[in-house]
Order: sequence, then structure tokens, then C-alpha cells
Amino acid sequence: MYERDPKASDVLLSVRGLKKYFPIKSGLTKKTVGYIKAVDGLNFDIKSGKTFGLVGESGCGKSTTGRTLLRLLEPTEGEVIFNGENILTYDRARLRQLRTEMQIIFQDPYSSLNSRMTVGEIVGEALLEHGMVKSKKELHERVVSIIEKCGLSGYHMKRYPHEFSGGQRQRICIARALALRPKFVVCDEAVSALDVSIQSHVINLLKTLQDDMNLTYLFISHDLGIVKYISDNIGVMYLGRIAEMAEKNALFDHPMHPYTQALLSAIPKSHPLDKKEHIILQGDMPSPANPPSGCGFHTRCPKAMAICSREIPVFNAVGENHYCACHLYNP
Amino acid sequence: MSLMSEAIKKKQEANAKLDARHKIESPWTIAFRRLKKNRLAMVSLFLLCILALSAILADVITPYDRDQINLADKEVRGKVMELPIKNEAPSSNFILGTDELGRDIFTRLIYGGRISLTVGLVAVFLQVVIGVAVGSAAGFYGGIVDAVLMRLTDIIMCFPFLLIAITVVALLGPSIFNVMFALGLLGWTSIARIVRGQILSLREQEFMEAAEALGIRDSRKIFKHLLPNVMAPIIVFATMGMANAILTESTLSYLGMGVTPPTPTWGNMMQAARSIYSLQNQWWLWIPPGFLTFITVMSFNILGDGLRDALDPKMNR
Amino acid sequence: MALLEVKGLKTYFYTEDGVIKAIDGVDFKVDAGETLGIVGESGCGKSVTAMSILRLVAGSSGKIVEGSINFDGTDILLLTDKEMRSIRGNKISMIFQEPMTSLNPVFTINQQMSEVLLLHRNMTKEEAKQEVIKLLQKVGIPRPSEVVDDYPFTLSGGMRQRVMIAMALACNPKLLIADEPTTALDVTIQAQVLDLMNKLQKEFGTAIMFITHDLNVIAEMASRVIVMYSGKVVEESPVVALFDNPCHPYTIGLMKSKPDIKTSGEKLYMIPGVVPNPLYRPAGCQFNTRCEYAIEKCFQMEPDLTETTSGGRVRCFRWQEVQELRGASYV
Amino acid sequence: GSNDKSDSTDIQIPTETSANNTPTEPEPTEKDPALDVDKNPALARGNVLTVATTTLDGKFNTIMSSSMYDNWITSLVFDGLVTNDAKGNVIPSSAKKWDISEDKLTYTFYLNEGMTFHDGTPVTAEDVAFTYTAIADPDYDGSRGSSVADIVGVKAYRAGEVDTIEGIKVIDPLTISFTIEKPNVQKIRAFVYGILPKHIYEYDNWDAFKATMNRPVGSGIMKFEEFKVGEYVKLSRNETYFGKKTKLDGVIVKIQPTETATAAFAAGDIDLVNPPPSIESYEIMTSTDIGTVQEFVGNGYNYIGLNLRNPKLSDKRVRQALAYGLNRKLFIENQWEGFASICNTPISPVSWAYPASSSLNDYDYDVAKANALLDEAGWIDTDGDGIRDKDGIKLSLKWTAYNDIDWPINLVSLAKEQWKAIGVSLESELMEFNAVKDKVFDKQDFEMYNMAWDLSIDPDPTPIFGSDADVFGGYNAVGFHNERADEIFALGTQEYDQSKRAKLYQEWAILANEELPYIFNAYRDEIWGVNNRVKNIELGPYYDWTYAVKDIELDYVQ
Amino acid sequence: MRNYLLKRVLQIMPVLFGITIITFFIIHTAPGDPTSKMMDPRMTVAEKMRLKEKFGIDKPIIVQYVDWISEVVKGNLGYSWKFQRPVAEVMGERLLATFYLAAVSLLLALLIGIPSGVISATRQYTKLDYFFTIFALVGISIPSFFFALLLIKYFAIDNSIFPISGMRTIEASSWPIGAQIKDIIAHTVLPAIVLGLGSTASFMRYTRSSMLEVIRQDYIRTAHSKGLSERVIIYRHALRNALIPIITLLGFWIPGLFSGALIVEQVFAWPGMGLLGYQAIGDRDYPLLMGVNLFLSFLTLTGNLCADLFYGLADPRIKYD
Ligand SMILES: Nc1ncnc2c1ncn2[C@@H]1O[C@H](COP(=O)(O)OP(=O)(O)OP(=O)(O)O)[C@@H](O)[C@H]1O
Ligand SMILES: Nc1ncnc2c1ncn2[C@@H]1O[C@H](COP(=O)(O)OP(=O)(O)OP(=O)(O)O)[C@@H](O)[C@H]1O
Ligand SMILES: [Mg+2]
Ligand SMILES: [Mg+2]
Repeated sequence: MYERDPKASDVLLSVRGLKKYFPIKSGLTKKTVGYIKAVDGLNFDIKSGKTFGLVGESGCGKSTTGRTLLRLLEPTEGEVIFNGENILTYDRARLRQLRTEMQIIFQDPYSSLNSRMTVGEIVGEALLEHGMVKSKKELHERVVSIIEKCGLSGYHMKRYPHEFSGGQRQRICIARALALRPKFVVCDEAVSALDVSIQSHVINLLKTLQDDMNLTYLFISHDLGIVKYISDNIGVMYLGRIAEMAEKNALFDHPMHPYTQALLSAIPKSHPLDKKEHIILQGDMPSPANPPSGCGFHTRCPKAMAICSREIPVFNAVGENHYCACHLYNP
Repeated sequence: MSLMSEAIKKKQEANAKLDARHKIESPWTIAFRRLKKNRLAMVSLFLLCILALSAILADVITPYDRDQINLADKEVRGKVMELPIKNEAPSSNFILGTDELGRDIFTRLIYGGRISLTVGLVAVFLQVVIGVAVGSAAGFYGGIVDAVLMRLTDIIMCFPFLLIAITVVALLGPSIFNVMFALGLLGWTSIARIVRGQILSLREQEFMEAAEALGIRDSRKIFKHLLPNVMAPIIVFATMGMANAILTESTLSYLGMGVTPPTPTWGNMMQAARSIYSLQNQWWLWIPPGFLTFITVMSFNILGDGLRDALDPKMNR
Repeated sequence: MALLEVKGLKTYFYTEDGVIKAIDGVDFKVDAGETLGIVGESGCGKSVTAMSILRLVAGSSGKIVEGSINFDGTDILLLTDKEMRSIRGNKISMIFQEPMTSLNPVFTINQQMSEVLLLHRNMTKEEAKQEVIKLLQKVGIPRPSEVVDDYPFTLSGGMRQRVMIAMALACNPKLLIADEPTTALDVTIQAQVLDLMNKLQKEFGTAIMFITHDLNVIAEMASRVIVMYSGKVVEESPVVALFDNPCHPYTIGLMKSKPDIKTSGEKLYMIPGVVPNPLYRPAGCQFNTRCEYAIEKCFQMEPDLTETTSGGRVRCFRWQEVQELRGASYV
Repeated sequence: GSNDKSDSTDIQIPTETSANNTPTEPEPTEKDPALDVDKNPALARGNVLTVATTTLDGKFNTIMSSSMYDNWITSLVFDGLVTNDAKGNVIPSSAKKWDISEDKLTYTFYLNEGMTFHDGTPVTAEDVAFTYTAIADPDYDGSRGSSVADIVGVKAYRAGEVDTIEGIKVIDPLTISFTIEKPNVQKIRAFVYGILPKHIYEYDNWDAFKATMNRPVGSGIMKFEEFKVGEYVKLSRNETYFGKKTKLDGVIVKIQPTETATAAFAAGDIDLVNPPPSIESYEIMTSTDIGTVQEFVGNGYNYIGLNLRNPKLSDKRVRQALAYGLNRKLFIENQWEGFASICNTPISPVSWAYPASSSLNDYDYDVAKANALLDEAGWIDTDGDGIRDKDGIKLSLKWTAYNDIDWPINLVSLAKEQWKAIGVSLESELMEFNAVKDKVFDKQDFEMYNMAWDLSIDPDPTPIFGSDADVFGGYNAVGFHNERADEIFALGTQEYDQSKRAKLYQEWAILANEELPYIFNAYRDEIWGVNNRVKNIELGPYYDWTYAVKDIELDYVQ
Repeated sequence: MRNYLLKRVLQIMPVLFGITIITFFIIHTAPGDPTSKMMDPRMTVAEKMRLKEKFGIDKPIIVQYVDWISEVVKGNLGYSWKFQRPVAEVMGERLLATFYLAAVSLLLALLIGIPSGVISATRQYTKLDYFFTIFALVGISIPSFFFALLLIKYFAIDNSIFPISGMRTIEASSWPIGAQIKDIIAHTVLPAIVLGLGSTASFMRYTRSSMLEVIRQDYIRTAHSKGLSERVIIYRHALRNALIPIITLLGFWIPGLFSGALIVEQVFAWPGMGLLGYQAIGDRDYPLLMGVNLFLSFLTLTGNLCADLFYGLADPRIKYD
């Protein structure tokens, strides 16, 4: 069992038993006929100033996790302990205050910027809303300072998002999120939509800012290369649950869960002469509305056993700081 | 090595300068720039400006009073009598002739434009206000609010429009205000649906989630984030709605349910065309108002069409 | 003789903002049975090149203004529309990036696939359906005889992409153009699809033009690679040489900026600047504004493709010096 | 009826006493221009008379019909006990004669022998009794209810207390008597309604009765053939008609919108059309030379009603000033271009009650006189704003007009301009007809309004100007009260000598001309386009084309 | 599917109910009543009151509504006061003419509007496109009564190519059937053109923009890459998709053709329902007016429902449950 003190001093954010079910409504009366178990019991901690990477296939619940942490979605169950307090008990006013401490950066730099607002408005809006600036001048100064930090120039303030390239837009998003000086930022596929040569710009920027501002990241991606590069700890999600979680080198060097193994082997070789055996998984991820019984992965697992279809494996420590939910490692 | 970096520096500086000088283009400027390339739309805009201007300056540019009955001696059964210069063909005195009471048609046409444009403007204003309010409330709050408002919209939408408009006008008495009222009160449904649809999809956009994550208040979310984004369809709708309102007013006036005479509108001026005689022999009674209605409505439609293209980010020529 | 030889191909788009020279003199060839990889940043003209080969740009504002495309001994650009149609889907077929939207939503898989067979292989409807089922089986779709009557929306992304592949292979084409066939797919699914394409190529001996911006995928698939930048081929090279010994500064930058599971720690390499706007191409080398090796000459004239020692070609005045400088900096 | 489009409830059937021409078979000769189909396409339509109408409601029932156009059909298909001649005099129809008792309370009718309905059944007194009993039915919801209200026993019958009406007595199969409660000189005209065959119309419930309305069977000169909703009615000759049979094979009454009716007439599509009178209609109808226009003064007038309860209008001098200050002649000339004449009293010149014109003040346009009268009445412009005032009240008036027709709109426009010159300001309020009616008659909440009266043949003005009619919903909406007038009205209904009655009403005409409860406006003409092929037709205010059917002959080619 | 249908039909009820309430109150608060037009001076005030009682208009409006709706629920639309016959019967008599005219103009609109929209889209920015665009804008912009009068003037009065008005020549009932059909067609041409013009123009515009949207889709590119001919691509692959949104439009359109026919019916003396409703207002024939309104609303709602159902047939992605 995953057991750590959620209030340990170096931990900024702890998630315990987090669940998010989306009701499936149907029929005349819009009766709930079932649930999409997008997130189905997550446990992890993120240490202050560190980056936690979350990987997994599309639809496995990564974004839902990110959004639930910020209460952009109301979780069904569980606790999110931020700075020692369970934020799920906050009322709206407290929640608004919390916004200055937790932020999110989205995947799509096109749809995440309001095309009818100037960069200055986009970045400065929240400062105004939270009364964090006293005057127009101060607002201007703060906006300029943050967008310059993010690698744009002051004169960009008056422009509209459509005048920027994808990479620049993502910088605007970052500037917007960081303008409030949050402690914790969720990066939901923040670089996935960007081109190779621009990705590196943004990743470097995120890293620099983390060092400068002592930020803590939850970094969501399905690109293992990037996750490995930027994270300290990594969680591998499958069908709403974490299959494996470890320090990044431990995870990449000794993947334990068959799904992690498959995922890692699916990465195309990075050099044409590499000899790499791919584990080709059969079929697609099952629907979270109708998950298989037992271990969610057993339908595609090359090492599936009889027990796998019956019992949900426990999330156990398999090494130091290395956890895995698989019957293979259960005593 | 020094040579290279110098070249790069030079180039990069030049680039930066260029970048800073770059004209700031809001989405509206771009749309207008695109619109300017649409010759048909520009001609329409120009025509509408002329019409609007002449309506505003009607008092100055018209040669007669609006309701002035022009008299002249006429022989009736051997007796000379002062009678209205009735239904006279265009001449140098009356450049578009006179109507059945001897009033100058040109003058009344200009004033008629004032009414038609006012009716259009006010009706569309009402439609936009109601439609946007209903649509954005339904779209933004969803749930029961949405259900109730949308049912209401359905109900109004299912009204047989002309029949109910006529009933409303009959109920309140025909007058310019009641016509505008009827048009405004019954015509907002499509805009409400458009706004709601747009807001429903915008609400799912990541920038709205970002706004929520930033702790932006609801009112600001609606007014600052959502509404500016639905402005484009609203504007397009408004121009087309103008066209529609002007057309409907003239139809109502034609049916005698429109603006009260002697206030001229193009629709009630065209009532002259109800008689085959005028249709055949007195073109000046019905061609000018008919043509102006048509041109105005057409201009609004073309403008709306052009705006739709100009405001649609997907349209690329 | 090469199966496909493209020479001096220029395709322009005439837009209201001006002429976009999407590709501006592209030369390359594809030999029978080989896999040519094409890499390059978004917007550099990869897709337009592919579309030009099938003469599909003409529909919009685009126009092939110059060059020749020799396929199997005939210049495609000189063919009548009817002759061209007999090549499309028959001798040359294409797979697109977006499996989700590339299938017509209102027709069943059978209707869409048998269309090609009816058109090019003179089959009856019944025969065509049997053939479709066979093809689906070949690309590893489970229950092909049922799927054949399904509508595309019932299939997952990976399945759809496999349908696209099956459709492309229906007439045993000599050349298969795959335009970013896996970009929209997940890692594990991508592995499935790449694996499948490799297998099928071996079986049918089809030449493949594989377009992507993912260098790892190139390493996996290609035998020869061309690198495009801003509407031009900047480097052409056998795949191993490209990875071991990239010559063009852009290629070098690309290689370095890609984080992968092996790199870690220090900052990622960044290519400064952005891709030039295709409306306003700089004079001289297209890469000059971003190139750290640029010299005065690079701003004045455009380099030609020159042979390299490793058996490829490169469009750079200083490729040899760059090799040396790079070698030095690596040490 | 009231407004211009309204209906008349007098349906009368011509009898055989009228003109007696021998039928002349049309002999088509190629030379005869009257029979040149190329010139007059109407000739190709055979021996069938086509008449244009604007609507057909399908209530082809003598006790239910409510529009003039439906009445055309009923007056051809049915025959009443009595009818009228071209001058408006009551003459026999199904009843060959009648007696009125000494006390003027009992009317006894003697039916012609040998009359049959279209299905061959004889017409009897039972059918007559049935017809009038049906009007008295408690469920009756047509507009003729008042015409039986004074028959003895109707009240009890309506209340459901009795099964038969005491005042209606079938004496023998061909004799019937009606007894009324109090004498009424006009009562004889209540017996014009066509006789319904009892065996066909007998009903279990009222709805069942109404269900038969669009398939009428009567004893009239024409037999009903076919009704196409929204299109036309087709009638054919009644070969077994008791009176003078028509020479027409049939009659078609066809819907033709006003907009195009005259053009259709000019094209030969229709034989008879009754457009709004105007020079334009006239010109179009005569443009192709295939028809002529018959023109006559109608039995009605239009007017501007003034609310006499209103202090601004209660002074006779103000009313007269308004009349002097409005150039009605100009208006009428301009509006109707010779198809109307000025009106100064509430009786039509076509009536026997009309006085000598010289005895009436014609209120010729005279601004000076108008100003003098207003000054005299104490309305002076004290504040120099161009509008007269008195006791702090401005002489500004509000005119409630309706929008169905165009002349009130033009009249208001003119009055606005002209009254400005005599210091009276005018505001107008345009409404739909029903709203005006509601405001004026049902609520009596107005200052002035315009409307028109279509008069009945009998000139009795009591329902319009009698003091008793000044109730909500009554027709004396202007609130006219005059002792002498009330006296005249009372005498008039008791006087059975027409020349004596005429004297009384002439006095009333002069009184009304002086008192001006209305500003009388115009007597309008009626015009009828008549195709040249229609012979022996002479229309008049009391004599529409259905009366002429018995005489009409048509030219036609096979 | 069955559930969906049931659900939708059940949803129609409250909307229809709401419509009746609102229209009933609007109509009944209008000044005047059916006795207003009975302005015969010989009709006494007492008799009028008796009639009002017969029509039930002396009762409070709520009671009148309850009376009316409880009859409607039983399928009885009441009695037309003007025509003195059951409303359903009066409307029924005119239904066919209305349906016929609406169908012909709709057919006209579809036959002209859709192909020209397709041509307009596939030849975007060519002369042909501009021609159709201008035509469509003219069609949307021209007041229908004005257009009707123009047509009558040129085609019926100045040159007697078509009859002025009506639905048939009365004498035609004795003609051979072929001539009768020809006669009806001749009578239909002008009104159908007037009624259909707006729809033609709209369909053209909608088809054009829908087509433009569709031909930019990836699957059209796929179709091209298969070597299919232009015609197959446009008419098989593109049009099928482009028509999906237009089907929704149809649902709205058909009822519009009925209520919008008022002007056409008025000018051409067409025995249809639009005019009936219009006249019912003037006559304050509340039961008839309510009947016409109810019918048109019902038509609109079922039109929408049908549109949704056809939408599902045309687009396999839509599933009803
Ligand atoms: N608002 C919602 N309502 C219903 N279901 C939802 C909602 N949001 C997400 N889901 C479902 O929850 C599951 C997890 O979605 P989520 O977006 O968290 O996945 P993800 O791992 O972020 O995928 P991706 O990599 O595609 O972003 C999916 O099956 C999705 O369909
Ligand atoms: N229909 C078009 N109209 C105008 N410009 C176009 C059109 N299609 C492509 N272009 C332009 O041509 C250039 C090359 O586009 P292309 O699609 O070939 O890039 P790509 O290398 O395939 O990029 P990606 O990786 O994003 O697919 C781009 O600048 C693009 O803007
Ligand atoms: Mg996600
Ligand atoms: Mg591409």
C-alpha cells in the first residue's frame, strides 16, 4: 500500500484516493445509468520545487487528474492536500484565493488564448481581478516583467494572440499562469502541440522559471522523452489508475509493470542502428465507462494471469520510492 | 567567428525593429481589411451610408414638407377648383412625381427611409439585446436555466411569425413603436440560439478553463471573454436582421398593419401598387419605394454576407 | 531508374495576402521498394510536396508553377486529368495524418474501400467486398467481416488508420505516400501501425515516402531521408549518416533539440528564432537568421545542394567547416 | 352594416311582375362584332354569368349568412315571403298577398300554390314556420336574432319554457300568420328571409343545422350546384321555378382579389364586377371596350363622428366650424374623382325620405366663417401658439381612424393641414377596425372617428340617433340627444303613410344638418363593370344583380 | 430509437401547450370580438349580448382557455365563429391547396437551390458563383408582394402567359383530365415562383456555404487521392455530407412555407390556410385563429422532429437512445 505522510514538510501537494466519475445520463428523466471512471483512486505526492510527470495513453485520465487538482472539476471522492490543507473543503471565496497559488497551462496554445483580448489583457487580467496591483502603472510593470521573463518583449502587450507563432503563444499561456506567482503549476500537455524545435524552447523556459521562482510542476504528457527530461518522479497511468510510479531513472531503467514496459518499448528507436524489440500491444485501451474487471490492463497484457481478471492489484512498493500495481509483484 | 556573430546580430536587430514597428491588428481591423477587399460589400456599405445620411438630413435635402399637400387649379366638370396635384408623373417640380394627395414622392421617400432604417435599427437592437441576454444566460449557466430559456425560445420560434406579428400590431394598434416592438419581441430567437450554441462551445474551450483557473468572476467571463467572441455572428445576424426587419415592416405596412400614415414608409407607399392601374400606368408610385426597399435590404444582406466571410477565420481566399 | 523523380518542383499558393511559395524548388527521388523519409518542421512544405505529386493542390488556390515529377517513366504533370485519376489510388496512394477526419463519416468502411477496387480493378461489388475483408484482415483488424459494414465513427483512431492503410494498399500501389500517418496516434498505437507498415512493405515491395517531423520515427522506418526547411530540401542522406553525421546546421539543431530518454540534465539545445514566414522569405539561405554558423555570404546568395562525403547532399556553404566546428564543440 | 366592406341583410327576390322580355336566342353571325370572341373572350364562356366577389364564407343559408357575397347566393337559391322592387317598395314573392290586422300586430301571409323546392317537394306554411322558428332557437347564433324578437312567444321559447312559438301560426298549408308585440311600420321587411325546406333542414341540434349551410336547397330561381372553398360557387337554372324562369344556364360567383378584379374584367374573365369606385377602376374596365360601367349613388354615407359628450365638441358652433374649416369638396373630388358627392345629412339622396337639397346648409369650405364661429364659441388663441384654447383647455382633437381602407388616412392628412389654419390641432390614431369599433361603440372612449353607414331601405334613424341607442354597444356612440329628434323618430315608426313619414324624416334631415352630430362627408357611388354580352341588366341601390337574373340575357358562342 | 421518438413527442406537448397559452392570451386581449363586425343597426344590444354568451366570450379569459384546451385535448378544435362550422373542417378544406402550393415551391426551391448552390461552391469566385450569389441575394431581398405584383403585371396582364389568379379555371371541370392538369399547372407557376423564391435563394446560400465547408474536409482529399472523378466526389462524397445541415433547415422551412404563404394567397387568390388565419384576425374568429396557429406550431415542431430523425438517417454518427 502507498503510505506516506501527506503532511510531510517537503511535500507541497498530496493526493489521496482521488476519484472522478463522470455520470452517463440517459433516458427521459436523464437518469444516471453509469459512470465514466476517468480517475479511479489516485495516490501520489509532489515535493516542493520538484516536477511530477504523469504519462499514459490518451483518455487514461491525465487531464482529468490535472483539472480535478485545481477543482476545475469537482472530484467524486478523495483528498487533495495542498500546503497541508485539504482544498476540496474550500468554499468559493477561498477557492478564488487558491487560484493565486495553483495554476494550469493547457495543451493547445490556440484554443487556450482568447483571441479577442490583447496579450496585456490576458496576462494582466487576473492581477486586476485579485486586486494584486494598485495602479495601472503597477499592472503594466508587472505584466511587462512577467512577459519578458517568458521570453517575449514589452511591445507585444498590445498585440492579439493570432499574431504569434505557436511557441510564442505557449509563452503567453505560461506568462498568464505565472503572473499570479503561483507555487504549483499543472502543465497539461503543455508542449505536445508544439514543433520539435519549439518544444525545446518552451521546456527550457519552464525549467528556468522553475529554478527562478521555485515552482512545483505536475507535468502531464504522453511523450516519454520529454517527461523523462523534465520530471523528477513519474507516474504511469492506465485507465484512471496509476500503474507504476517511481523516480524517473528507476522507472526507465527498471520498469516493473507490463504496461510501463510496453509503453517504453513502444517509443521508436532514437537511432536507426539501435536494436530495439517493440512489445506490440494488441488492441486499444478499454473504455473507462466499461472497464474490464480486475486489473484494467489484463485485456492487453502479455503477461496476464488468471487472477488479473478477478482482482484489482494493490498499489505496492516494489522498491525504494518505486510503486507498482501488478499481481506479478504481489506476494 | 566575430564576423558571423556580427552578421547575426545585425540581422536579429533588424528583425526586432521590424517586429516592434509591426502594425497592431486587432481581429476587427483584420476583418475590416478583408471586408475592404470585397467590392460588392463596400458598394453596399456606401449605399447604406448614403441612405442613412439622407435619412438623417431629410429636413435639409427634401424640397417639400413631408405631408405637404400641393394644390393646383384644376378643371372639374367645367368648374375650376383648387385640387391636389394628384398622382402626377415626375417633372422638374416633383422629381419623382406626386402621390394621391399631391404630396412630393421624393420627399416622402427620403422620410420613408428614415422610418424604415429606424424600425430596422430599433427592432434589431431589441432582438440583439434579448437574444444575447437569453442566449448567454442559457449557454453559460446551463442546466435548468438553459432548459427553461430554450423551451421559451422554442415556443416563440414556433409562432407563425407574420400571423402573430399582425395580431400583436392589431392588439396594440399599428404604429411605428408597435411594429418595432413586435419585430423585436418575436425576432430574437435565432440570435439566442446562435449565442447559446457559440457559448456552449466556447465554454469548453481551454481559455475559459484558464479563466476559471485564474479566478475570474462570472460577469467578467461573460462580458469580457465570451461575448466578444460571439460578436462576429451577432454582427452578421444584426445586418441580416436589419434586412429582414425592413422587409417585414414593409410587408406589414403593405397589409395595413404597419406604421401609421401619414407617416410615410416604403411599405405603405407601396400600397399604391395594390391597384393594377397604378401598376400599369403610375410607375413612380411604386417603383421608387419598391426599389429602395429592395436596394436597402439587398445592401444589408450583401454586407452581412461580406461580414460573415470577413469575420470567419476559416475563410481564406 | 528511380520510381519517382521530382525535379525543381515549385508549388505556390495565391492568397489575398500574397503568394505563398510553399515549396520552392524541391528535388529528390524515390527508388522502387525503398522507404524515403521526409522530415522538417511544421509548415516547411512536406504535405504540399506530397499533394503536388498526386496533383491535388490545384483544387484550392494552389498551383504547381514549375518542375517535373517523373513517375515510372512519365511526367505526371503532363498527364490529362483522366490519366491522373487512373494513377491516384492505383499506382500511387496516400495515407493522411488525421485518421479521424480522413474517412467520410457517412459511408461504411466497405463503401469507401471498395470504391477503389471498383474503380481501378474492375471488380464486382461482391468481389470487392471479399477483397476488402481480406485487406482488413491483413492490416490486423479483428472481426473484419463485421467491421466492413461499420461506419468510421465506430472505430478507434488506430483502427481507422489501419483502414486507411488497407485502403491505400488495395491496388498494390508502386508508391505509398504516408503523410504523418502516426502523429495523431498514441505511442503504443503508433508502434502497432509502424510495425504493420514495415511488415506490409516487406510483403508488397511498395516504395514508401514517409513524411513526419519525428526523428525517432524516421530512425524506425526510413532507409534514406530528406530534410526540408522552408520550402526547400536542405539535406538528403542515408538514414544512418543523417543521425551520425548531420551536415546542415538545421539538421544538427533538430537532432540536438529533441529530448529523448537518453539525454538528461543540462538545458536542451534551442534553435534560435522562428521559421520564416513563407510570404516573406529572406534573401540567401533560408536558415540564415537562425543559423549560428551564418556568414555574410549566407545572407546574399542561396547555396546549392552539394554532395557530401557520407553519400548525401546538403544545401550549405559551410557544411564542412560546420562539421569541424561541431566536432570541436562536442569534445 | 357599417364599414365600406360590410354587409346588408336585406335579401329580396324579384317576382314575375318585373320586366317581361321574350328570350332571344343568340344567333352567332360572323359579322356581328358583339359576337367576336377574339374581341370579347367572355363570349366563349357560354350561357353562364360569372360574377366577381372578394370572399365566400360558405354560409349559404338565409338565416345564417353574414356577408353580402353569401347573400347573393342565398337570394338566388331561396325565395322569401316578400321582396322589394327597384325603388325599394315591398312586393310579393312566395306570398302572393298578405294582410295586416287593424291593430297592426298580426301579419297573415298567403302562399302561392304549386311552388316547389329544388327537390320537388312543395313549399308550405310549415316551411315558413320552421324558418322563423329556427331564428328564434335558443341556440341560434346568427345575426338575424333581433328580427324575431318581437314575435309573441319568442321570449318564452328562447327561455325553453314552451315548445312552440305562440305568435307563429300555421293556418293551413298555404297560410301562416305572425303576431308581434307592438306595432312597427318596418316589420313587413322582416319577412324577406328565404324559406328553408323543413324536411331538409330539420335538425336534432343546432350544430347539425349549421353543417348543412354549404349545400343549400331552396325554392329560388337558381339551383345550387357546387362550392369550391376559396374559389367559386356554381349555380344552375331552376327549371321548375314557380316565377319567371331565368334564361341563364347558370351563374358562377368567383373569388377575384380586389387588386386584380378590374384587370380580370377587362380581360373578359368575368362578366360582372363591383370594384371600389374610382377613375382608375373605370378606366381599366373600359380599356378593352368589352364592357360598360353602371354607376349609381349608394344607399349610405360616410362621416366623421364627434363625441358630443366631450366639452370641446358639445358646442354646435365648434362642430359647424370644423365642417366649414374642412374642404370636403376638395377631398371628395380628389379622392373619388367624380364617384362620390358631398353629404350633409344622414339620409341618402336615393331614399324617399331625402329632403330638397336647397333646404340643407352645404357647409362650403369657408375659413372665415369657421374662425368666426370658433371665436363666438369662446375658443381663442390666448397664448399665440396657433392653437385656440378656452378655460385652459387647448382645442386639440384626436381622431381615431382605421386602417382597412385608404380614404380615412387621406382625410385625416387633409384635415390636419386645414384645421391648422383655423387654430385646431389634430392628432390621429390609426387602429384596426375591430379596435376602433370597440373603442367607439363598446367603450365610447374617443374624441372623433370616421366610419360609414350602409342604410337599410327603410329610413328610420332611431337605432343610430335615438336617445335609447346611447348605451355601451349601441349605435348612438356620439351621444346625440335631441328632444325634437326623438319625437320625430317615435312618430315615424307609428306612421303607416309613406308621404307623411317622408315629411317627418325631411324635418329630421334639416335638424341633423344644423346640429351636426357628425361631420357628414360623402355619398359614394357604386360602380359595376358589366360585360357587353350581358343584356337587360339595370342595377340600382336597392336592386343588385341577383334581382336582375330573371331578366338577364347573355350573348355567347358555342 | 423508439424511446427517442417517444421522448421527443412527449417534449412537443409542453411546448405546444406553452404556445397555446401565449397565443390564446395575446389573441383574446385584442380589442373587439366576433360581434364587432356585425354592425347592423337593427341588431339590438340585447341580441348582441345573447350572442356573446353563445360564443362564450363573456366568461373570464382563463375559463375560456380551459374550455378551449380541454376540448382540444379531446381532438375538438371548436367552432369557427365566422364560418359557423367546425374549425377542423374549415381548415381541412384548405389544407390540400396549401400543401400543394408549398410542395411545388419547395420542390422548385430544392431543384434549383441545391444544384446551383453546389455549382456556386465548387466554382467559388467564378462568374457563375457571382451570378448565383447575386441571384440569391436578390431572391432574399425582394419583398414578396412587390415581386408578386411585378410578375402579375408582366406575365398575366401585359402578356397573358399565365392566369392572373386562382387555382384553376372554373370551366375546366368539364375538360379532359390532361387539360385540367395543364390548367392547374399554369395557375401554379406564378404563386409557386413567388413563394419559392426566398427558399430557393436560402437553399442556394446554405448549400454553398455547407459545400464550401465540406470540400475543405480531409475525407474529400482522401476521395481525391483514390482517383475518383470530380463528379463522384462532389455528388457522392461531398453533397451527402453537405446536405446534413440542410435537412435541419428543411424542418424549419416547411412550416414557414405555410405561414409565409399569406401574401401569396392574398395576391393570387389561392384558397389556402395563410389567408384564412389572416382573415380570422380581422374577424376575431378566435377558435379558427387558434386552430391555424396550433396547426402551424404543430407543423413546426413535427418539422423539427422529422428534421432530427432524417438527420439521423443521413448521418450515421447520430444515434438515438
Ligand atoms: N467532462 C467530461 N464528461 C464526461 N467524460 C469525460 C469528461 N472529461 C473527460 N471525460 C472522459 O474521461 C476519460 C479521461 O479523460 P482525460 O481527458 O482525463 O484523458 P487524458 O488522459 O487527458 O487524455 P488525452 O491524452 O487525450 O488528453 C476519457 O474517457 C474522457 O472521455
Ligand atoms: N491551401 C493552402 N493555401 C495557402 N497556403 C497553404 C495551403 N496549404 C499549405 N499552405 C502553406 O504552405 C506551406 C507548407 O505547408 P505544408 O502543409 O506542406 O506544411 P507541412 O510541412 O506539411 O506542415 P505540417 O507538419 O504542419 O503538416 C505552409 O506555410 C502553409 O501555410
Ligand atoms: Mg488530456
Ligand atoms: Mg503536413
